Amino acid sequence: MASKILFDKGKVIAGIVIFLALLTFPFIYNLGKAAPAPEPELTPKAKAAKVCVRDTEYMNKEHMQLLDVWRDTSVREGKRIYVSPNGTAYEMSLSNTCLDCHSNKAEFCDRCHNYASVDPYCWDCHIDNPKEAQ
Amino acid sequence: MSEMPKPKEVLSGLDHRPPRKGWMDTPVDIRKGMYCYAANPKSVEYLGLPHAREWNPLDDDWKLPENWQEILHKGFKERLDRFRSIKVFMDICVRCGACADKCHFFIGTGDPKNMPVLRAELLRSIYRNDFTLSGKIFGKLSGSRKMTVEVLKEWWYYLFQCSECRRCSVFCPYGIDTAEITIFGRELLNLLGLNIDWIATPVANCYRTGNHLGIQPHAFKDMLDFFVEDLEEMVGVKVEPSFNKKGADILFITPSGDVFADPGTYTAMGYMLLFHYLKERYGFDITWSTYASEGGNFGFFTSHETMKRLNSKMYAEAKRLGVKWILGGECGHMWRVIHQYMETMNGPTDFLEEPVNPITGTKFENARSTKMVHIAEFLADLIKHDKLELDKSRNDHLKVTFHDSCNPARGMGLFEEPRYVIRNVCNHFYDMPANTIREQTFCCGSGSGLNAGEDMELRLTGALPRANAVKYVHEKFGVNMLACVCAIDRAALPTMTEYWVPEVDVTGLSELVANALIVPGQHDRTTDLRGEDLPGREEEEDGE
Amino acid sequence: MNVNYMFSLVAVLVLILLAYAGAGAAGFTTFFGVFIPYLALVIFIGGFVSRVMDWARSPVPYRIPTTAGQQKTLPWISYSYTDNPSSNAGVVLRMILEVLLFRSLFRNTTVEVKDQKLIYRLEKWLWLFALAFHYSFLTVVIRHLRFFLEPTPFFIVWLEKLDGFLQLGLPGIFLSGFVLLAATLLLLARRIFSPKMNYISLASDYFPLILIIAIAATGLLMRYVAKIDVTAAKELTLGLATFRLAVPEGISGLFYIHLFLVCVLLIYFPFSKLMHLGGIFMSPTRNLANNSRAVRHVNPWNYPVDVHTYEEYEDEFREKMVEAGLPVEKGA
Amino acid sequence: MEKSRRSFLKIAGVAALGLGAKPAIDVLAAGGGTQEPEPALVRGPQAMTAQQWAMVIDTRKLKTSGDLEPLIEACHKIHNVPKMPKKNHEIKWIWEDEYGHVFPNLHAEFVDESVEHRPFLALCNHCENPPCVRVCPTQATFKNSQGIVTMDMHRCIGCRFCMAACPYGARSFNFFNPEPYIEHVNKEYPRRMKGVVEKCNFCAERLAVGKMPACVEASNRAMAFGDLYDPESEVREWIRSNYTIRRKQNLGTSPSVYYII
Amino acid sequence: MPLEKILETYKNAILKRWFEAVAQTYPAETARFLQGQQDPFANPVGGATRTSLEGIFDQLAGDLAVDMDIEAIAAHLDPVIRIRAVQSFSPSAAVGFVFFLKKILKEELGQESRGRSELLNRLDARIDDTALVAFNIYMKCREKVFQLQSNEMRNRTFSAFQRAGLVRDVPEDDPDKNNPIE
Repeated sequence: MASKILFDKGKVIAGIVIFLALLTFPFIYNLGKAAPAPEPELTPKAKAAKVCVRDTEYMNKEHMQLLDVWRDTSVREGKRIYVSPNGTAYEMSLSNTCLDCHSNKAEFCDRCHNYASVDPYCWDCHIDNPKEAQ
Repeated sequence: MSEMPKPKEVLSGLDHRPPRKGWMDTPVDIRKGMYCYAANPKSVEYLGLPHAREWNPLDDDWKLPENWQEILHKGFKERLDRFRSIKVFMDICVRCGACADKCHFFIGTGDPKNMPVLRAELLRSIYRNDFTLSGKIFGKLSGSRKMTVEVLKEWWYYLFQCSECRRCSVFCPYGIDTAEITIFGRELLNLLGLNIDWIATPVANCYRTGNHLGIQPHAFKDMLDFFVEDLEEMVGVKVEPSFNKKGADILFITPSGDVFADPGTYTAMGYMLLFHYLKERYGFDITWSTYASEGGNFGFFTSHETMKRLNSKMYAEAKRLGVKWILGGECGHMWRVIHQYMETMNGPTDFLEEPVNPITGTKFENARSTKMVHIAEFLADLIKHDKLELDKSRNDHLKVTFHDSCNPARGMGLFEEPRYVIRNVCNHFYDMPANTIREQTFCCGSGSGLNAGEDMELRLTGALPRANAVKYVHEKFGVNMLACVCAIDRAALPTMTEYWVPEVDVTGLSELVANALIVPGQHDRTTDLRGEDLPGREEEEDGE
Repeated sequence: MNVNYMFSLVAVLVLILLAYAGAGAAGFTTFFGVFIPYLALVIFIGGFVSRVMDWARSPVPYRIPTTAGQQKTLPWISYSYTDNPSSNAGVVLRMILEVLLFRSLFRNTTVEVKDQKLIYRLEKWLWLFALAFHYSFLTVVIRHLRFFLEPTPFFIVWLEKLDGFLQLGLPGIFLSGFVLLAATLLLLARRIFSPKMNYISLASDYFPLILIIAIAATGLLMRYVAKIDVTAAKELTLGLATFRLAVPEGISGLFYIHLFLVCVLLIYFPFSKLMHLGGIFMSPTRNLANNSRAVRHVNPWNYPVDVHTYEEYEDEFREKMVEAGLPVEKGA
Repeated sequence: MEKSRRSFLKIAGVAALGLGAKPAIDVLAAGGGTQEPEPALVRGPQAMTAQQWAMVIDTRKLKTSGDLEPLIEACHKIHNVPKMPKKNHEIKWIWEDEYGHVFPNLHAEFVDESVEHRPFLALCNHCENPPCVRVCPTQATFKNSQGIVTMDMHRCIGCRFCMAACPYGARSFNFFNPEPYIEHVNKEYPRRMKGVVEKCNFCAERLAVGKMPACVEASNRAMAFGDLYDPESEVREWIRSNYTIRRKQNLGTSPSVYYII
Repeated sequence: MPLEKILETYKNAILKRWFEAVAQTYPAETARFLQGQQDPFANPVGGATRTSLEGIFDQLAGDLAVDMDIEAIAAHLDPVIRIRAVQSFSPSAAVGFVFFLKKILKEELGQESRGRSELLNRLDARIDDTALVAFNIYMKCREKVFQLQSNEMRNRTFSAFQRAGLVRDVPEDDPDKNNPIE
């Protein structure tokens, strides 16, 4: 008696609707939104510098690791100078080196961080834009 | 056991280790003492069930019908369409192993195929092969296999080593119920005439005469009359049970085991004394039926259809006699059938009244549709409202523990009522350890039609976990009486205790109540219902 | 050596190589990045729904809850509201406990006799592993929504904060990923090393476990070791969710392996025991109230059966009944 | 394309090898440019070093609160130390205190009046045997190679064990986000967040670029600063030629701040 | 050191191996369960076996100068044999575990047993005696099983027949007492 009807129809359908709603949530949530991958914007100063402390591909993936190494060595070992592979020396300071060039947090940092839903607490202490008041 | 073991296997147990093989590669070994005899063809035939024949489980040839595989496949398919439980249970087991060591047969026999998960896998392996895509593509890797005579024999052997007690189901995260799977598997086996005699013959008898033993109406009455004499001697009052009485208040149905086998007979005498008391004191009229003289329903162990056929008598008789509602005696699977199946199968029950206890005025709300009340519920209500005069001290020589029978426990939830009754009729009550009672209760090892003589080893090993807990309270508190609310328990547990804990005897709830009951007009009772002297009361009588 | 888990292990390795060869060496990134995920989603949704519908096409003829507590009877006996529910509300609670807390697995207790006293201990390893596995998996899945939603909604941000509360390491460690890997490894070890579990386990038990282990491992590798370009990855995944397909350059092959394994899991899901996700809601021993005697349950295929009627009975035994003084319907 | 293909192969290799392949992972962790020379992490050229930085305060030259004020101000200003409105929320790196509090074990009923009413500067003593370092569960507080007891704010979990351990009360806890209470933010030095402990760091950031600590610089030679183990240093010179005491010396923490009375 | 003392020191190691060996007489999956599950109510077979083996060992390793207490040995043997008598063991397998002890003793005692052959022989003889007692108990249990079978059969039918008036009381002097059914 292979039946075509559903038993407990109401409950089963309700369950399936909930299941589908959960699964299709991303499609509905994003409906009509174009959300292209963000391009970090460079300040004139950064543009002029052409290179960061390391190459862009490395910075893209590893900047957090680099900053981690920086903060550790400067705070704990007292070494405060970073000589990059190409021989340029930089002060290992988020406030005074990184944010000096990339003083546009909203356009440079936040875009990607927001996009990737990463919320580091660097700026709780390190100043957003050291030069902005001057 | 018949084979002579090789010397190496006997003494070098230290080195000897059977080669590790998967369960599918281990053929079934039907062992003496672990199986029941094949169904008597006459019984199968009487019920009109298919493929009645003489066959022997130990023979190679089971004389199967030619198209037996087709029959099974069709039967399987039909049942998948009828029972969501089977379909879901076939699909969702993750083999987490939670059930594996919860089965009393696994614990007692040590046979790994008695792990509930494997018992179900025996059927699932065929399900995957016959009904799923992955089974067809991946074959053995997906855990599927083809149906062969070997597999069929394995099914038969292990499906009749399950007492449908549902203990594993309590622990399963998805509630997969091995009882459901066993019921289903046995239904399939019955399509091929592969029942056991300890089920088939009682079913045939019950169908014809109303009870398992095939006791004919006049003999049934004779037996109760026999109890009347006993009661007159021991209590000093003449009880007058009524039979097939039209217009009685209620119809009473209990398993016939209580009528013909000790110690169930004492429980039956307990009922009779109680009904006499209610009649004398409150004019409450309860009648017995010879037509529906069986509460137990071995059809439940055969197929849903057979269960329904046997069960139909209860409502038919209640309707014919015009009673208000039905009172049910102490029985295990009888109550699973009444509670979870009866009204669905043979209802609706508009010819009966919603059960009310006229003595206390209590409405049995939980039974308002099925209109059948458990005697423990009834007794608890009477005692709570102080409607029974009781002399607890008459049970003082007993130290009682209570065995929760599987079906009322896990198919109903009857835990407090019997304990309440026992506490009110006995002064010494001790529960067994918590993981062996209530919803975790261990089976007597003989349920679901396995209470035969020939599978004694199976029953004794299956009862070991229960016996072990009884032994504990016996040693710790001196418990000497095991109370229960199930006729199979009363039939099986005395054998079990005699082997494992000989100092402990078995009783029904109503027997304990009747022992304590002060019946109007009784003489000084010096014995219990078993005719045994009550310690401390026998001296006066000695003078005679 | 057990053919069941060796097969599963090899199968997962082959899948990894397939994704590596396909998306990496051969450069079929669109196939692996767009086509397969859509296919997987369609099969998953279609398969899941059809399986549930298939179950629903079979009725529940009898009300057969497993009662694991005192029934509701006389008003003065307190009953077990969730373990033996008598109402739909109780059933809902029971299901919640079952689905969210694995109530039944939590029943495992063990007793020891010490100095004539019983000591009960909870035996909860299975419960703990299972709970750890399911919850960490759920957390990981929800966290991954950040790749499919723009802007990332607040609840995911909260969940990430909670999951990363230890603020260890860089990138900040999400506990759930490690718990997931650890729990699946333990569940696998249990299957391999416990003879009891080994005996009952099939290839279809090992395969999903090993697959999930591989998914967790590749995920952890991408986050902590061989980092990928997250922005590019999100561009691809968000593209899937907005139907603006884009396969950016320079996404690591590890990403495609991870994505492919997830797709395989989704495709495998509806045809396997993983359907217990849906099945647990359909289990008649858990999702019904124990009120069978109070409310009649209807069986849609209840068909009439042969019965032995009273008339037939009396006809056979009338003489003996009359002789014994039993009342009869028709005069003898 | 060539490059990404190569890195792809490596990554796939790691995936196949599983998590156990430490060497392969190390190669990967170094990023794409294995041919490039390793970056170097070094001290700055003007950095001053010492085995154990120490300070001597000539209390004779700092007679009034007015003398101390600019020193404290100099420190707190460059380190973004907030001015909390409530006394018990106060954050302080260097502060003024009375004789009896600073030297409780030297206190007697009758003492030199000039000493008794003189205000004393108190700050972290940068002990050679610092109890606060021992109790820190995350090693946020540590003693660096120059003998400075300093803090790695990134690691502080706010458990405040160090505050309980410090006998000098040199540590303050941020019960609130300090930002609104900082008058002029020095953007070259980080702020702190709610829930961390802070204290004087002997101006480690200034020493690294060859500058003396801010308070010393502002003290108009009322304070000396230098390496305690360099016999030629100014601190040793001052200690040699004056009677100095240290705070709670009997506790055995061996403070590096000396007071000329 | 007297042999009894040595046995005392090795007791735990010997018992552990003995129990393992007995557990190995079950299928592998079951063996692990018997050894692993400590709850005597969830694992009555393992629990009873463990207790029995220890009791037997204590008797065996008691004062070797006097005769072994057969009654006590029997009391300790009873629970484990009672179980094995109804499990699917051949009679030899059901009682043969007693002999496992011989091999385990030899291996465990090793060097210690040198020069004590007389006492060791006596220990050996005790093990043989124990095995014989075990066989007696086994037979008693088997007889009990058969007796239970026939009792049940009789109880079920006899009382029913009796109450149905189908049984005629046997006169006191009737020689054919064993066949009460007409």
